Amino acid sequence: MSSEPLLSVRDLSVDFQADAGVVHAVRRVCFDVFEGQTLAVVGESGSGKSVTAQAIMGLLSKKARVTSGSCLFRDPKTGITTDLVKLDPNGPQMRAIRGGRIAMIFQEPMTSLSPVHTIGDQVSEALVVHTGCSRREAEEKAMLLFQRVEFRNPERMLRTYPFELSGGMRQRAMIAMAMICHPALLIADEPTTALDVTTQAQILSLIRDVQAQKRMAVMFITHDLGVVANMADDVVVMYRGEVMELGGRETIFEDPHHAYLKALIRAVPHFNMKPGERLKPVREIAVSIPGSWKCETPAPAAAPAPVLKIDNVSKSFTLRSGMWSGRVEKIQALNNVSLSLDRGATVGLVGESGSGKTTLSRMIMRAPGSKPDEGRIWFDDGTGPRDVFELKDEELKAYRRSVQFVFQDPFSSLNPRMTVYDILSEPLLIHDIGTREERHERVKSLLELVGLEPAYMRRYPHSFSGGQRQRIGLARALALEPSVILCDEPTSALDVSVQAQILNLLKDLQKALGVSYLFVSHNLAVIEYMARDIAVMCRGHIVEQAPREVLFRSPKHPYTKALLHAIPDVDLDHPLDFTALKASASSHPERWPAPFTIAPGEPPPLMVEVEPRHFVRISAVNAGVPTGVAA
Amino acid sequence: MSETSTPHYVNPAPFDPHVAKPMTKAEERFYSASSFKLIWWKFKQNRMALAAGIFLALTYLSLPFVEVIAPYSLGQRNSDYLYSPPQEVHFFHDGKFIGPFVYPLNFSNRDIDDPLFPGLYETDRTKPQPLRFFCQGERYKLWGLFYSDFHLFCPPEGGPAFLLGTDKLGRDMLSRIIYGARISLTVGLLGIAVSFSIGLTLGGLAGYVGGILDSAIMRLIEVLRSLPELPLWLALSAAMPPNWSPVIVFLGITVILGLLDWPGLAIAVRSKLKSLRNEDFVHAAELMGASRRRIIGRHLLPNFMSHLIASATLSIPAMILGETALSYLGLGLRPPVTSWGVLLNSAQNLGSISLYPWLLIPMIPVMLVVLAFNFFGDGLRDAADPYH
Amino acid sequence: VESTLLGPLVAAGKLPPQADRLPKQPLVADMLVRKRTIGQYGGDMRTLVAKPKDLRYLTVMGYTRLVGYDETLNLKPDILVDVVNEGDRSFTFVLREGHRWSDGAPFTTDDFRFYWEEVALDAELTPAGPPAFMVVDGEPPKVEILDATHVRYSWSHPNPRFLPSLAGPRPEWIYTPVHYMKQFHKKYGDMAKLTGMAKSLEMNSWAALYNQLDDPYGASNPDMPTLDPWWIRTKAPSQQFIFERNPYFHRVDPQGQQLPYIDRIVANVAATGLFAAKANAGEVDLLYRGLNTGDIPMLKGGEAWHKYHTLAWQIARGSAFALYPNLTCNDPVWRALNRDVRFRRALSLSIDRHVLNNTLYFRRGIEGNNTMMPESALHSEEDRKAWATFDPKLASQLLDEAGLDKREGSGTRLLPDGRLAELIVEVSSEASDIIDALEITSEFWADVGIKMVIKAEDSGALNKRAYAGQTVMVASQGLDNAYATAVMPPTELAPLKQEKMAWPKWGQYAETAGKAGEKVDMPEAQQLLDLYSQWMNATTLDERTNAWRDLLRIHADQQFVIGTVQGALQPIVVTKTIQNIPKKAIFSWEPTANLGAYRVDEFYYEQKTAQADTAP
Amino acid sequence: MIRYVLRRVLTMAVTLIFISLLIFIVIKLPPGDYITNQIDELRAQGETASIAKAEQMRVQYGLDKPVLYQYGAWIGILPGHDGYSGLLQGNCGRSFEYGQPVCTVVGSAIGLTIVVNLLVIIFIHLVSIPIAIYSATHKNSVGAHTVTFLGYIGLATPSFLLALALLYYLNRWFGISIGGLYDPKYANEAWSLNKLGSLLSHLVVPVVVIGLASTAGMIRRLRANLLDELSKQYTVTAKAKGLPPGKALLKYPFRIAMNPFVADIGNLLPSIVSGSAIVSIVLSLPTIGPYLVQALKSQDQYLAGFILLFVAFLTVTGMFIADLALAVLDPRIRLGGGK
Ligand SMILES: Nc1ncnc2c1ncn2[C@@H]1O[C@H](COP(=O)(O)OP(=O)(O)OP(=O)(O)O)[C@@H](O)[C@H]1O
Ligand SMILES: Nc1ncnc2c1ncn2[C@@H]1O[C@H](COP(=O)(O)OP(=O)(O)OP(=O)(O)O)[C@@H](O)[C@H]1O
Ligand SMILES: [Mg+2]
Ligand SMILES: [Mg+2]
Repeated sequence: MSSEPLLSVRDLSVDFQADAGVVHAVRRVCFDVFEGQTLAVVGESGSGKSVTAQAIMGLLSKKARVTSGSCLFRDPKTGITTDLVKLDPNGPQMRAIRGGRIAMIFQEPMTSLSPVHTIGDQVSEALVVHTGCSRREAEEKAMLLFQRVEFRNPERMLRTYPFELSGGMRQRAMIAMAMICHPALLIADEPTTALDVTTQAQILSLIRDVQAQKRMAVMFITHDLGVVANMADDVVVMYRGEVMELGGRETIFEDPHHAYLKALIRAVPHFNMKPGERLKPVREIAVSIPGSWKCETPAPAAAPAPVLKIDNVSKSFTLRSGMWSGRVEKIQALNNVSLSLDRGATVGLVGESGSGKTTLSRMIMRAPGSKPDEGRIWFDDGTGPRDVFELKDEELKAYRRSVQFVFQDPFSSLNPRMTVYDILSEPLLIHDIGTREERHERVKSLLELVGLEPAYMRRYPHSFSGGQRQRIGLARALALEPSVILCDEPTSALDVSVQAQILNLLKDLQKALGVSYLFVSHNLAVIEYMARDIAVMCRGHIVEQAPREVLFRSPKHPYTKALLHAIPDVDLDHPLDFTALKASASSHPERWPAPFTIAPGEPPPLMVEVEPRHFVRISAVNAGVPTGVAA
Repeated sequence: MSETSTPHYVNPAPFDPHVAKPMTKAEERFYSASSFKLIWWKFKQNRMALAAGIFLALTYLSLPFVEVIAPYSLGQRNSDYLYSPPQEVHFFHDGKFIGPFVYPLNFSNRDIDDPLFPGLYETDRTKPQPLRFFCQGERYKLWGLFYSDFHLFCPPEGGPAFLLGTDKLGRDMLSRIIYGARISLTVGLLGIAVSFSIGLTLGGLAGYVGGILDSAIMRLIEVLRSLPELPLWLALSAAMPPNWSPVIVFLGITVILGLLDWPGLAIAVRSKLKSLRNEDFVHAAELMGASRRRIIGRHLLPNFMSHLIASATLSIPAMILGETALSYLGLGLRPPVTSWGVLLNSAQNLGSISLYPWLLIPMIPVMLVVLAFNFFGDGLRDAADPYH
Repeated sequence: VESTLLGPLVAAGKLPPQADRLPKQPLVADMLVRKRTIGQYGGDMRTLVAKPKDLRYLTVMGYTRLVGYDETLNLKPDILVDVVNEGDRSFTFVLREGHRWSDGAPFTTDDFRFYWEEVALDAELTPAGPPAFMVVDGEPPKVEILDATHVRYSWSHPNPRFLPSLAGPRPEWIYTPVHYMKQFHKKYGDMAKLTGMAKSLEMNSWAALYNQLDDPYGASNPDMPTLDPWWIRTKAPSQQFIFERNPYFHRVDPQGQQLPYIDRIVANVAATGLFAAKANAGEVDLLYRGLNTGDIPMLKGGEAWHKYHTLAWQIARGSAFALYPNLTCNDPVWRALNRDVRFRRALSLSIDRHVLNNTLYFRRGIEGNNTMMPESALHSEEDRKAWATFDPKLASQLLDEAGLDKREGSGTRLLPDGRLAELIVEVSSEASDIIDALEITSEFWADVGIKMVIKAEDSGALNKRAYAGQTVMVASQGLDNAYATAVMPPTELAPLKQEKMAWPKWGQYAETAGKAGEKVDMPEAQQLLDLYSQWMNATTLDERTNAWRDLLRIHADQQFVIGTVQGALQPIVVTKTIQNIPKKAIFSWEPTANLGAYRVDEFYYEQKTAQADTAP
Repeated sequence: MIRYVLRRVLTMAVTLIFISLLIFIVIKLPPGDYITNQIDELRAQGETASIAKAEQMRVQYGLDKPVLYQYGAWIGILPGHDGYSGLLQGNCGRSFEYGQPVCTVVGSAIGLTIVVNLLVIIFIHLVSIPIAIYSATHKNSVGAHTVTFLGYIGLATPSFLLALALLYYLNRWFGISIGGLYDPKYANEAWSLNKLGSLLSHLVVPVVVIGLASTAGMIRRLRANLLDELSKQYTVTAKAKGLPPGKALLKYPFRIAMNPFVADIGNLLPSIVSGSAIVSIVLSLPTIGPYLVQALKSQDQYLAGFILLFVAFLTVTGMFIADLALAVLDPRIRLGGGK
């Protein structure tokens, strides 16, 4: 290990010239990143992690100014040290470093990719620019990488457009884009938030492999302390733009000093929580639900019928393979999925990235282009079930009001031309609720609920951090006090403390108002904390479904098992076994052991109840042998 | 591998998770302002745009009072001063400041041998003639209601003041330009209003709703686009009732121009909306139950605002000058109605380029207005741009 | 001496020498009498046309007629060597012996016979029968071919229109190159071939084909031989049309040199809007079309850079700007007013012609009625002044008397039926100078309580509206021929033509022999008709002169057409090196055929190289 | 995709037929026909002699038949004066004015029109794209304001005036002859280097005059769209990859900003023919525009109809191409509205 750091950030401060005054996003931050090592950056949402990364890359927005400090980068190839802050951000020197020597994985993969260029083009481009190799070679390399980031059909991926991909897939494309040039320093801004734990483990191991081979340094921004425990050599803890605590992994986890860090570690959800135990955020928000909040009394929680019933839905997408060829490729995004959501209950949905979770939620929302090929979705507001896709006019409007959706990608779901106030008051306007003043009040209280300052009301979405945007999206969903909320990864961009705050809020709302949640998340601890029933999805199938305790206690399906294995633990004594993970073929239905095997061409697999309310999907060929399922 | 020598650093500052920094007065004001105010504040910071806005506001406000502002009336001729060049306004005579004045023009003898060559005007530098301000001049009827003879400024006693020269009939160009503003600045806006409202609505529907509606609108556009405008105009000019006043005729034509003009805009709107309608934030609005109108108006079009503002500011000169092209086809405004287009139209000959360049002066107000609209539009665009 | 163009051909034996090409008795131009100089051969004369159709104006300029006017308006034989006129009833034409068409074929009385028998009398080619000027009271002429050089046309009644028509700017061709046209006639040609040809040109009959090819006026057929000084060598469509000298032209200068002097006329196609600019840039050698009085200063200005003169000729027009109250308009109230002589006189008296003259015509016009020019033998100062002074008081009084004695608040008079006296004056939108004049006139009329509404429109639309009786008043130019002599038919002064905006319906009636339009039902107008037939039947020049004078007097008194200022100027741009063009002259369509009567074939370039680009 | 194209081609055909009917009706809208116009003109010039001949033509060419019948004969679904010979039979009809088949009349003009207008289009794009990019990336700089101002001069000057002034000064300073496509002295000469040079020098004015009118528009709109795209996150991504600024700009934001302009191809094609009509008339360019206006004014119906139908054909094709191009450029737009 060389004693000289690869990147040395000293006294870095960044200000934003916002409309209402100066925002000090980063204040006198210092840290070092060493060759072949990983520096994890953790901290509160909005604490300046991404801004620091942008400052290093010279990609700050025009409104931002580096007011002090330096970022000394020593290129291991040439040994030359440059101060990145002093370089012309568009000059050739900076360009050579950017992408080639320092690469970055952006926090929001959706908006970071150009919508009109293929993934292959965008990924291989960096290689062409920096190494001058041919297009063909670059695509070849890209394909290899695609394989390593777990794309099933790497060749196809060259020709797909971002909008055809699931959130996780886009994120993996970003990772491939950053890694393709073998940079000396990789800045990864929450690179695995949209990934299920098994895929996440693969990515982490990929990073570690490269790190080991090429002595790549990694600056890893994340909220997942489990990931930190598994990956980091050093850890920086940030809070409101300042470094709170900095040290080696062991020091940080075993000997935390700062009050914030201690509180942070305390806020991590874990698997052995007692029923009814609450998470402990750094700041608890007293969720006072004012009486005026509710316009209607909640439907009686005791109503037996489920609010939502999904009945054997299937959905496939047609992918175009080139402009002119008549050949079409079909992707089966959902396959005979059935699910029901009781009033006032939470169903957790976990599963592989790209397994159809978002597609399912969008279908429930009756989003454009999401009509199921088969099957129906029933909604019951207490007056009897109704087919969602047959709702019209007033009924539809009422449905839109009672069922809300939290988008997986917060940024793209916020209109860039609307201020936070406009965004949050829009649902109220649409449904004609309240006077101007009342709406103003409501927006203010919504912001407080999700832990944002009301002062943010007049800012535009682009001027927020990832986690802040996510909370805006959540606040918007809450604005209409819906009876059902479909949360597609609502806390993936939040640090554990704010996450705890939000989860507690959702629980409180459920208790007070009888809201039902369909909760999609990759974070199994969060699912465990929130959900009563959990469904596990893989490749468009629900492979296992059971009450929370049952699932975690006795998973039956090999995929579920793999998933549970891949959870990174905060405990330093339980590191992930990357080699074992790599060997497992958890997400290949054809390779699942006997009763679970789903081979193409076979009759559709069946759902079998192995114990009360515990369902597992097994191949129709073995339908008769549910007992063969080992615990 | 994890044996690092990284020193353990702990921030020594006291930590209280609950302190929120208090808002300053200015911030307070900012956060409680309406979006409109925000845009206005941002707009105000752009000096160029502000100046343009003020200029436009003043121009439009002055339109009802052109009779007061113009020193001469619209048709007033002075047959002793045909094609008189502009008279300069001076302030100092013999080195003495005596306020704004002009030197009288004298028609120097036309060349007797060649009476056809235009006469030359000589400035008599001995007799300064001060301009009069807030004075009594020619009588006029304001707004068709009452008579007055009050003018902002008048020519001096005993001589003319043609600050921008005269035309072939000896009419004061300055006054004609001032009068011309009335029609040029108002009628065109109407056409833009018509074309924009149709273009945005139909283009928006085609782009957002798609399907059959889209093809129907596109076919309509195809037909309209292929419909020859030229013969339509020719047919129209024959069909216009003769006793319609030329202003009404022109008004009608502008409306028709607007009616024919929308497809271009509609196509641009449609193509942009087609790609925007799949954005998540549009879906988000849909899933909240927003109406089509709201989605198009609040979510889609604002994201296309820059293009729209640019198009609108570009249509202004097109409308002001549209008549010059139309008059080739026997349409458009004709004397005695006066607009900038008419003035320029009558200047469209070599004579005004080679001998009487001041007849081209109406281009300057056109330019000014066009640039003002342009800067104003830019300012608006920037003020509405969250990234700016 | 052979011309530059033909010399080589003669030398090569492709063309007989000049002496053999001329008729036995060529027309010797009296150039010396007219103080012209003997010229030299050579040069291209560049001019402009707006479209191929306008090539006919070059035919006009060539002015080669059976009989034609000279500069002083004497009617003289030109192609003919002599005409024997017996009381306007019988005309014997004597051809020049040895006269040849431009392709060398002899020009004989057979060419007259062919036209008369096979064209004029052929129902397919000329369905309407022989042209109107050859028909007197429905009677066609008796045509006798006396020998190869003598042909006689005779009627039982006098036909005083016959010779003037033949001398018109747009001549009546009563002869045709039989040797060329014969092949297209069904009687002589191969019918199958003819229909095939017609079809390939998308025409459906031999007659259409024949009529299309027989176009001596439009100069659209380079194959058709001509007698003119130049003949067209280019076929449309083209951007440049070239006329070359006719090797067999019949005129010679006093030294015996065959005319014309100038070898070629090069007519470039350009937009009318650019004519003035191109003239200003010295890109033409001779141009008058498309140039207006108002362009003169600008053209003069260009003389400083390019070597040309701007001549300004008096236009032989009754009035540069005249108003035509429609005596046959549909609106009964306006019709009654228009027919009220007090109304017409009042309108005339309220116009301050001096202002118009000062403002629009460089103060050089002659103020007064729409009547003959002072240069004309028929001119009378009284006719010019009658009811044409500026007397708004009298005008007001007359209007009151005419029943317009009530006024609305703003001072505009009310019509007898209570409508506002809003007089719509229609004008062709191309006539910008007339629109200017109208604008000024509207002020004068406003002073006496008549509100003028100017309606400028496409001239085609304007004509249509006028013929349908929809116009109340039209503004246009005055008499086309204000430089008339008594031998010229006074057609313009009597209600005979529907295109005269004072009486379109009466004109229609006369033109269609009563099938359309309205019969003249106003005594004063009937008087005009009577005077016209008096002229037609007159046997002496005196009688004709009297008829003319009476017609002019009645016009002045009745103000059928309200004239204002006479003597607009026609700018003519001509390269400095062109000689023999008069500095001052009278310009008209009829009788001078624009420049035709001034014999363009006698113009020449001072030096042979002079026609090269004149840019400094 | 192929089915989509086929379907579009079919609808195109239907639209064209509909348009052709519309065109014919519009042409026939003004009262009277070519012959009446001709007669009016003859009469106005006192050429009464030719009137009867003209009348004869009316019957010959079926102008006395009802409008719909004339339409049918023109298209070729009804027998005309020489049987079924209409557009469908490949017969464009005859121009009354020129006395020649329409194709002969406009044939040479179409070629020139395309040359002139292609040059105009190239001029517009060559001038406006760099300026737009410059003024978007150097927002509010003096340079950007200056080019904006220059662009607006073209916009705020009536094209005829601009043309005249340019002609006048080009003639005065460089001796370039006024109007036309080349110096008249080359009119009947074969193509040579000199003639080509003359052609090029004469094309300056029309190209600049026609082009300037649209350049400002293109600059402003492109700039506006670019400014929007420049603030998008994917532009940052491109920068983060280390792309040179020029490439990053052209490949990403510029390409998306061009979308509305690609959609406008439908407009570009027909403007090749009709857009410059008035300027062409003014400058006496032998392009198709003047023919069209002249034909319309004199109601030379088959000539006008053919040109208009040609324009319509270009419009429809242009819109089709635009649709395809847009789908290629922007995969978010799926063809066939397939939902
Ligand atoms: N353009 C901007 N204008 C004003 N403030 C900004 C702008 N961009 C970021 N900020 C503010 O800077 C602070 C730091 O943002 P940053 O994106 O670095 O947070 P983060 O640590 O990455 O948070 P997260 O974990 O939620 O992504 C936030 O409070 C944010 O609101
Ligand atoms: N518009 C589309 N066109 C084509 N394919 C699509 C489209 N949307 C989704 N898919 C495909 O459907 C599958 C399921 O996508 P979905 O977004 O539901 O995954 P997900 O479970 O939400 O994954 P993640 O956790 O990564 O967000 C993916 O393979 C994706 O490529
Ligand atoms: Mg961040
Ligand atoms: Mg998803």
